[in-house]
Amino acid sequence: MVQGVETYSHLPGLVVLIPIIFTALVGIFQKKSFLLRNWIFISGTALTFAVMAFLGFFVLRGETLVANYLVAMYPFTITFRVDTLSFLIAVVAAGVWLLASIYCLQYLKDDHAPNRYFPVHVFTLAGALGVFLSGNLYTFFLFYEVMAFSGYLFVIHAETPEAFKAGSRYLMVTILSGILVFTGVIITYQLAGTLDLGSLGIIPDANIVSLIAFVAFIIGFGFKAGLFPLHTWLPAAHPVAPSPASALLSGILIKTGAYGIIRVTYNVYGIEMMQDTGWPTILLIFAAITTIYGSMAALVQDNLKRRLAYSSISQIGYILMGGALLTERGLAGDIFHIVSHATIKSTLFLTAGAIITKTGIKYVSQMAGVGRKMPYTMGAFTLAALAMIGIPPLNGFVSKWALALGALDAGQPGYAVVLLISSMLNALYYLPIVILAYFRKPEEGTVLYGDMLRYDEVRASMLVPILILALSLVIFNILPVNLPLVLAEFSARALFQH
Amino acid sequence: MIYQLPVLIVVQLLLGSFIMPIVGRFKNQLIPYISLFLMGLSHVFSIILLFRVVQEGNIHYHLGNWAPPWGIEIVADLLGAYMAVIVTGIGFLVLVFAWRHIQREINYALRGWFYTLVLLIAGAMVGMVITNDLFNMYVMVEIVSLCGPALVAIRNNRLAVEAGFKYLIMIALGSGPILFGIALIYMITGHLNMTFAGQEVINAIQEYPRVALLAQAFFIVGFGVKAALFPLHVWLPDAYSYAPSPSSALLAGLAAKVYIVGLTRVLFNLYGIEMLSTTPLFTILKIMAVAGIIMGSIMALNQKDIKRLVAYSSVAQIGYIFLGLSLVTGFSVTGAVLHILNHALIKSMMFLCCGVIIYQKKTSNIDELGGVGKEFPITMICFGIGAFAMVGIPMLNGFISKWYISLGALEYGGLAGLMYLLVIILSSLLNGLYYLPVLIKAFLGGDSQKETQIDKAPITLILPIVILAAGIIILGLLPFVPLQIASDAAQHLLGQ
Amino acid sequence: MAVLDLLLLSILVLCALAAVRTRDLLGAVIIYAAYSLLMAIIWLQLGSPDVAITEAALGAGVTTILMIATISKTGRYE
Amino acid sequence: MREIIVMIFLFGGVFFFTVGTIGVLRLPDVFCRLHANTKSDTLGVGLVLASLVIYEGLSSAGVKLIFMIIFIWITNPTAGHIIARASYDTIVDWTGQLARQKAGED
Amino acid sequence: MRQIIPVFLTLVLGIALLLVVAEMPTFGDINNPAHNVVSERYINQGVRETGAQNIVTAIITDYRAYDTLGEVTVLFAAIAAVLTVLNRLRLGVICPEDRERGLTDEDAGDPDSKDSC
Amino acid sequence: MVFSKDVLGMTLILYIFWLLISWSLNWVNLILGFTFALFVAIFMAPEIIKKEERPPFFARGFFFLRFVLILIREIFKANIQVVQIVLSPRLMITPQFVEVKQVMRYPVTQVLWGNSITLTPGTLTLDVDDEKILVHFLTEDMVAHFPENPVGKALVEFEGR
Amino acid sequence: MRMQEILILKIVVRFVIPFIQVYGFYVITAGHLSPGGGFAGGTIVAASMVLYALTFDASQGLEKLSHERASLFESLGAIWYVALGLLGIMVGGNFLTNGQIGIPLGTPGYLISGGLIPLLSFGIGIKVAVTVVSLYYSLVEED
Amino acid sequence: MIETAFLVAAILLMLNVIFCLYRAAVGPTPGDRVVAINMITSKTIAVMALVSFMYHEELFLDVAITYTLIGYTATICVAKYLELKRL
Amino acid sequence: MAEAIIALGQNYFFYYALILFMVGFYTTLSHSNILKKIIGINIMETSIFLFFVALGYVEGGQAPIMGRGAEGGPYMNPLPSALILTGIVVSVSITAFALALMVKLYQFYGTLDADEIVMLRGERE
Repeated sequence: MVQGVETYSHLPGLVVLIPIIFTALVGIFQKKSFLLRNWIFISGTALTFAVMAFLGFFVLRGETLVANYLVAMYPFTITFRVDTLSFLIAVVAAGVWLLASIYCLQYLKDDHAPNRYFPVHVFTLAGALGVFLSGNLYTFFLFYEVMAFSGYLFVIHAETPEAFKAGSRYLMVTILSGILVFTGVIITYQLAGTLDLGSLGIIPDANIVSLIAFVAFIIGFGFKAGLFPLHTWLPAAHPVAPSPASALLSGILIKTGAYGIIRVTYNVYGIEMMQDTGWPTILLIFAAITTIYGSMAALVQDNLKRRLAYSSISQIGYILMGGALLTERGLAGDIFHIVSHATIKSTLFLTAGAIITKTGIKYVSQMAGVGRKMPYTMGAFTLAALAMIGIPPLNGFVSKWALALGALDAGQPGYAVVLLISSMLNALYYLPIVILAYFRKPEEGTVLYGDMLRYDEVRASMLVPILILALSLVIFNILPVNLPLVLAEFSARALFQH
Repeated sequence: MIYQLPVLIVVQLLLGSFIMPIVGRFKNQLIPYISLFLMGLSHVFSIILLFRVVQEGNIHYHLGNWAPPWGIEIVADLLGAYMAVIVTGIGFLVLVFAWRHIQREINYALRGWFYTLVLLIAGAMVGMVITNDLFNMYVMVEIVSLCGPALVAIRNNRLAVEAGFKYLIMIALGSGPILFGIALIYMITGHLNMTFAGQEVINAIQEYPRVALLAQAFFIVGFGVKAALFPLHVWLPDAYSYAPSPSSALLAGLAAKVYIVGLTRVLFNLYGIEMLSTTPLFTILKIMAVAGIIMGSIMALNQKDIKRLVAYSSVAQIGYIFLGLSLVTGFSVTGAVLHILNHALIKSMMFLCCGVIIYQKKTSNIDELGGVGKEFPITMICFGIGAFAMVGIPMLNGFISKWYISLGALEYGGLAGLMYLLVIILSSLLNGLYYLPVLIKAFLGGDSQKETQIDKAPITLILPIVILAAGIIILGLLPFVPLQIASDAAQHLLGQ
Repeated sequence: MAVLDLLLLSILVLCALAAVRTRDLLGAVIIYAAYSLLMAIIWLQLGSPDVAITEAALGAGVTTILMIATISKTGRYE
Repeated sequence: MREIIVMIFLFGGVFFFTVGTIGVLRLPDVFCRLHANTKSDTLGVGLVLASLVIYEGLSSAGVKLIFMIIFIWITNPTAGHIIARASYDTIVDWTGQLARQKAGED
Repeated sequence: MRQIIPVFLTLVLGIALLLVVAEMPTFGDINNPAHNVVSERYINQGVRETGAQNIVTAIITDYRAYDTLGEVTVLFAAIAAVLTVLNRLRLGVICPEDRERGLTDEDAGDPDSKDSC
Repeated sequence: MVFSKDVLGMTLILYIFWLLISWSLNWVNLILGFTFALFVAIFMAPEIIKKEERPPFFARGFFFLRFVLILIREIFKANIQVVQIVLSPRLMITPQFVEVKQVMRYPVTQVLWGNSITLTPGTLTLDVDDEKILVHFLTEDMVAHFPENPVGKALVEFEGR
Repeated sequence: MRMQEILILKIVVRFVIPFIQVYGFYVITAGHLSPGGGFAGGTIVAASMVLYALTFDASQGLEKLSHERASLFESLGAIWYVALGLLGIMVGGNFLTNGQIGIPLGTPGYLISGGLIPLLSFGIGIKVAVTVVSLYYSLVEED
Repeated sequence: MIETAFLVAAILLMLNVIFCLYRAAVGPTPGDRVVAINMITSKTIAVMALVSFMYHEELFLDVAITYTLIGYTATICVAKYLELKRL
Repeated sequence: MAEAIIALGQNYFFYYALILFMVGFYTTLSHSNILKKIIGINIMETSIFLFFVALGYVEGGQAPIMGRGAEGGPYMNPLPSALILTGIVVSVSITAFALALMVKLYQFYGTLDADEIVMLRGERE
C-alpha cells in the first residue's frame, strides 16, 4: 500500500448524502406503509454500508479520496477525506449501523414512537459518517453537532421522566462539547489560517493560545467520549435509550470524541509539537483515571445497561490512553480498539436489548437462568464479555496487546499496568453475569415473561445481527491477515509520518 | 432611471403610506395589496440597486442636484444597499404574514393604519441606511422611532399601550443625545455630510479632543438606547412581547439593526479606524456588549412567555453585534455586519413563529405549549431552525456570523480577545439552555399520542416562515454572497 | 446684549425648574408655556427668526393646548 | 426731540409694566391681580410699542406695530375677562368666601 | 435607589459636559469651524441659486428639502400614530376569517361594532 | 349667495390687512392677497358675520373714534389709579362683585363695553348678558362713580341713542 | 355656564380669527421673504382653528373638519410635496430639484420667486395646519 | 443711545418677568398662574419688539405679531378647562 | 479649571444649554409622573436646539434674510436654524404621540404615575 495519492471523488459525499436522502424517504413513506418503511430503512443503511465498503477498494489501493464542496465558501468548505483511519472507523460504523438497523426493526415493533426513531436512526448515521469522513475541521464540527443533536432523540426516546432527565444532561453536555470544540476550531483557524485535516500539524507554534485550544478540544471531545470527570451524562443516557440506540451511542457515537482527539492531536497539532510540549500527558493521566474509575464503577452497578455504560467509560480510557501515548504502536492499538470496542459494545448492548425484550430483565441480579432460556444470545454476550476482558484470540486481546506494547514503547509501563488492572476488573464484572446466566437457577418471583427455563430465543431478525457481530469478534483474528489491525497499523504509521 | 433608484425606494414607500388614508376612503380592501405591491417593488429595486453597487461601486445621489457639502447626499454603498435589501425583503414577508395574521391581534378598524405604519417605517429605515448626511439620518431615525411605538401600541390593550409608552419615552431620551452629538460634530467640523465631516474630524480631534469624544459618547448612548444596548434595553422586553407579532418581527428584526447600522456609519465614517481602536468609549461599549450578551441570555432563562424569551434573546444578540463592531477588526466587523442580516432573518422568523402559535393556540405561555410541535410541525421546525441558528449550529447562518465575531475576538488578540471568545461561547451555551427546553416541550411534551398533522394555519402565515427558515439554511450553507458583501462593507468601513 | 442674554437664560432655567417642580400639572403646563415664550426671545437674540416664529406658534398654539387637552382627559394633579 | 418722546413713552411703558408686576405680586387674589394685568400690561405694551412706532414712523414695521397694539388691546381684556370668569366659579377668594356668594347670588 | 440613579447619571453627565464646554470654540466667533465654506455659500450664493431671500427657508425647502420631506413624514407618522392609539379614524381591512364570522366591509369602518381581538 | 356684501366687506378688510402686513404692491402680492382674503372670507363669513349683532360702524365712525379716544384717556386714568393702589404701602382695597344694568343694545357694543369696563379704572368684567353685567370692583368708591363712566356714555352715543 | 355663552370671548374670537388666518397664509406664502414658512404658518392657521373649536364647541369644528377629511388633506399635502419632488425627476434632474434644472426662480424679493419653494411651503402649510387641528380633535374628542 | 435705552428697557422687562414667574410658580390657583403668564406674554411681545429694533431687524416683528394673534389661545384653553373640566 | 471659568465668560450659552439638558434629563428619569416626563423630554430637546442654534451665532451678525438694504455685514449661520426647524417638528410629533399614549394609559389604568402603573400591571398579571 502506498500512502498519499489523492483522488478526487464524490463517493465520500455520496456516503453521507445517502442517509440524508433516506431519512427524507423514510419520513415520507412511513405513513404510507409499514413494510415499505422497513425496506427503505434497511436498504438505506445497507446501501450506505455498501458504498462505504466500496470505498475500501480505493483505500486499500492506497488512495486518499477527497471531495470538496462549496469551495468558494472558504473556510466553510465541506470537505470529505477518506484515508485509512477514516475508512476503517467509518466502515465499522456503517456496518454496526446496518446490523443495529436490522435489529431495531423487530425491537421497535411495538414502540410508541417509531415514526421518530427510524428517520433519526438513519440521520444520525449521516452525522457519524460525516464526522469520520470529514476532511476539515469545519466539516467535522458540522457533522459532530448534527450527530450530537440527533443523538439526543435517541436518549429521550422513551419519553419517561428519567429519559428526559438524562436527555437534558446529554443536551447540556452536547452543547458544552459543541461550543468547546467550536472554540478549538476557531482558535485553530486563527492560528493556522486553515482548517484542513490533510496535513500533519497545521498549528504553527505552541503557545498559550494553542494550549487553550488544545484544552478546549480535549474537554470538548472528552465530554462526548466520556472522559473521567466529564462522563456523568453517559451512564444516565445509555440505559434509557432503546437498546440499538444504546449500542450505537456507546459503540459509535462516543467514538467520535476519541476520533476527534486523535485527529486533533495528530493532524491539527502534529506529533512533533505534541512530543515537544508534552501536553497529552494531561490526557494520559485522565485517561488512566477514567479506565480505572469506569471499571470500578461498573463493578457496583446492578442495572445491566448501566454496567455496560460504565464499561464503555473504562474502555474509552484505553482508547484515549492509546492516542495520548504518542507512540506508533500505541496509536495502532488505539485505533484498533476503537474498532473492536465498537463491535464488542454493540454486541453487548444488542444482547442486553434482546434480553430485555424477551424477559424484561434489566438487572444483573435477575439474570439467573437467562443462559438456558436464550442460549444464542447469551453465547454472543459471553463471547463479547470475553473479548472485553481480553481473552485471545478475540479482538479485545489484540487491541489490548497493541496498547500495552505502545505503553512500553513510550517508556511508561505504568500504563500497561493500568491496562492489566482494568482487564482484571473487567473480568470481575463481566464474568459474574455469564456465570449467573448459565449456572444459577432463577429464583422464584423473578420470572417476568413466561417460563425462564424454557428455550425462548428472540426472533431471527434480532438474533442474526447479534450473531454476526459476535462472529466478527473472532473472525478477523483467525484469518491469516487481520485486516482491521493492518489498516489500523497503517493509519497509525501514516499519522506518524513526518 | 436606475440612477434614481436610491431615492425612489424611499419615496415610493413613503408615498405608499401617504396614499393609504385616501385608498381607505374608497376601497379598504386594496390596502394590503397596495402595500404588498409597493414593498415587493422596492425589494426588487433594492436588489437591482445592490447589483448595481456591487458592479459599479457606490452610487452617489445628490438630492436636488446640490453638491454634497451643501445639499443632502445619498450614498448607496454596499452596506446601505445590503440593508435595503434586508429591510424590504423582510418587510415584504412580514406584510405577507400580517395579511391573515393581524386579524388575531389588531382591531380590524386599525389594520389599515398598520399597513401605513409599516410602509412608513420601512421607507424610513431604507432612507436611514443609505443616507450620508448626519441630520438626514436623524430625521429618518425619528420617523422610525415614532412608528415603532405606534406599531407596538396598535394592539390597543393596556399592556401594549404601556409598553409603547415606555418605548417612546426611552427612544425620545435617545434621540436627544443623537442630536446633541450631531451638534457637537457640526460644531467642530462645520459639516453635516459624513464624508466631509470625517475629513475634518481628523484635524478637529487635535484641537477639540474632548468634544469629539463626547460626541462619540452621545452617539453611542443615543443609538444604544434605540437599539437596546444592554443597560439601556429596559423597554425592549415589554415592547416586543406585547406588540402584535408582525410588529415584533419588524421591530426586532429590522428596526434595532437599522439603528446599529446608523451608529456604525456615524462612528466609522466620522472617526476613522485609528481613533476608534484607541478610544476608551469602545472599551465601555465592549463591556456593555459583553454584559448584554450574558445578561440577556440569563434573563431569557426564566421567562414564561415565548415572545418575551425571544425578546430577551434579542438583547444578547444585539450584544453580539455591538461586540463585533467595537472590536474594530476586519473579521469582527464582517461578523457584525453579517450578524445583522442573520439575526434579522432569525429574529423575524422566530417572532413570526410566535405569531403562528398565538394564531393557533391563542396563548404564548411556554407552559401551555406542550406538544405544539406535533400539532404544527412546520412552524415549530422552523422555530427550531431559528433556535439552532441562534445557538450557532453549523450550516445555519448564525454560526457563520458567530464564527466571524469569534475570529475577530481572536484577532483582537491578547487575553481580552480570549475573554470575548469565552463570552461568545458562554452565550451560545445559554442560548441553548433557554431555547432547547421550549423545543423539547414543543416536540416531546404534552400529549404524546396526539396525531401529527399539517399546520392548519393559512398558507400566507406558513410561507413567510418557511422562506425565512430556508433563507437561514441557505445562508448557512452558502453564505458566499452576504459574506462577500459583509467583508467588503467591513473593509470599506475600516477604510482599507 | 450679553446681559440680556444671561438674564434670559437664567430665567429660562428658572422656568424649566419651576415647570418641573410644580405639583399641579396644569400649573406645570402653564409655566412650560412661559418657557417657550422666553425661548422665542432667545431665538431672536440668536438671530434666527424662523425658529422663533415656529416656536411662538407652537408654544402658544400647539404644545400647551395639546397638553391641557391631555390633562382635561386625564387628571390634573400628580 | 423725537428720541426724548420715544424715551418717555418707552420708560412710561416699562413703568406701567413694573407696576403691573408689583400688582400681581402684591394683590391678594386672582381678581385683584387681573386688574393689574389688564390695565397696566395693556397700557404698558401699548406705550412701548407706541414709542417704537414713533421711533420708526409709518413704515412697514410701524404698521405692524400698530396692528399689534390694536390686537393686544382687543385680546388682553378678553383674556382677563375669561380668566376672571373661569376663576369666578371655581375659586375661593382672599376673604375665604366663595366668590359667587359675595356677588349676591343668594 | 430610584432617585440615586438619575442623580448619579445627571452628575456624570454634568461633569462630562462641564469639562467639554471649556474646550468648545468660542461662542459667536466668526472664525469658528462651524462658519465654513458651507454656510458661506448659503449666504453668498443662496439668493442667486434658489431665489429665496430668507436663507433658512432656502435651506429647508431647497438645499435640504429632503429633510423637510422627512419632517412631513414625521408629522404624518405622528398623526397616524395618534389616530391609531386613540382609535379615532377607521382605516379598516376585513380579513377573510372575519368575513366568515359575518363581518362586512362596512364593519371595517366601525371600531365598536364587534370587537375582533 | 356666496359673494354677499358681508363677504366683500370682510374681504376688503382682510385685504387691507394683508397689504399692510406684506407692505408690497407687487402684482403677485396683490392677487395672492386678494385670493387669500376672499378665501378666508368665504369660508369664515357664515360663522363670523352676524349682521344683527352690530351697530352701523361706518355710518357712525365719528362716534366710534371719539369712544376710542375717551377710552384711551380712561385707560391712563385707570393706570394711575392702579399705580396708586399698588404702590401705596398698605393695600387700600375692598374688592367686591356688583351687578350693574346692561345699557347696550347690540352684542358688539356689549362686548366693547365689557372690555372697556375691564380697561377702565378699578373694574373688571366677569359676565355679560342682555340684562346685566357682573363687575368686580377694586375699591368702594368706584362703585359709586361707575354710572358716570364717560366711556359708557360715548358708547351709548355710538349706538345712536 | 357654557363656554359659547361667553359673549365677549365669542365676538372677539370671531373678530380675530380671520386676521389670524390671513396672517397665517401670509406667513406660509412669504416664507421665502420673511421669517416663517410652511410649518410656522400652518401652525398659526391651525391655532386659529383650534381657537374656533375652543370658543365654540369641538363638535362643531369636527363637523367642518372630520377626521376623514383631515386625513385626506394630510395625505394630499404630503403627496403634493412628493409630487413636486418628482417633478424634479421629470425635468431631468434629481429628486426635489428646484433651480438647478430649468425651473424659473423669479426675481428675489417677490412672492413669486424661489421656483418651487412657495409651492412646497404651501403644501407643508396645509398639511401642518390640518395635522395640528386633527391632533387637537383626536385628543379632545369624547369617546 | 436709543439702542441702549431699548436694551435697558428690555432688561427691566425681563427683570419683571422674573417676578411674574414667581407668581406663576407659587400662584395658588391656576388663575393666578394664567394671569402671570399673560403678563409674561405681553412683556415678551414688548421685548421682542425692542429686540427687533435693537438689531434693526424689522422682520423680527413677525414673531411678535404671531404672539399677539395667538398668544392668548392658551389662556382661553386653561379657562375653558377650569370652567368645564373638558375641552 | 481656569480655562473652564474663562470659557464660562464666553460660552455661557453652551453652559445654559447644558444645564437645561441636565434638567430635562433628570426630570425624565426621576419623575414618575408621565406628563412631567414628557415635559422633561421637551426641555431636553429644547436645550439641544438652543445649543445648536447658538453654534450658528456670529457676533454682530444679521439674521440670514437678504435683500433688505443693509447688505454686507456678517450673517448668522443659517444652517443650524434650518435644521432646528425640522427638529422642533420632530419634537412636537413625539410630544403629541406621547400625550395620546398618556390619554390611553389613563383610560386603562386610571393614574398618571408611572410607578403606580407598573404596580397595577403587576397586580393584574
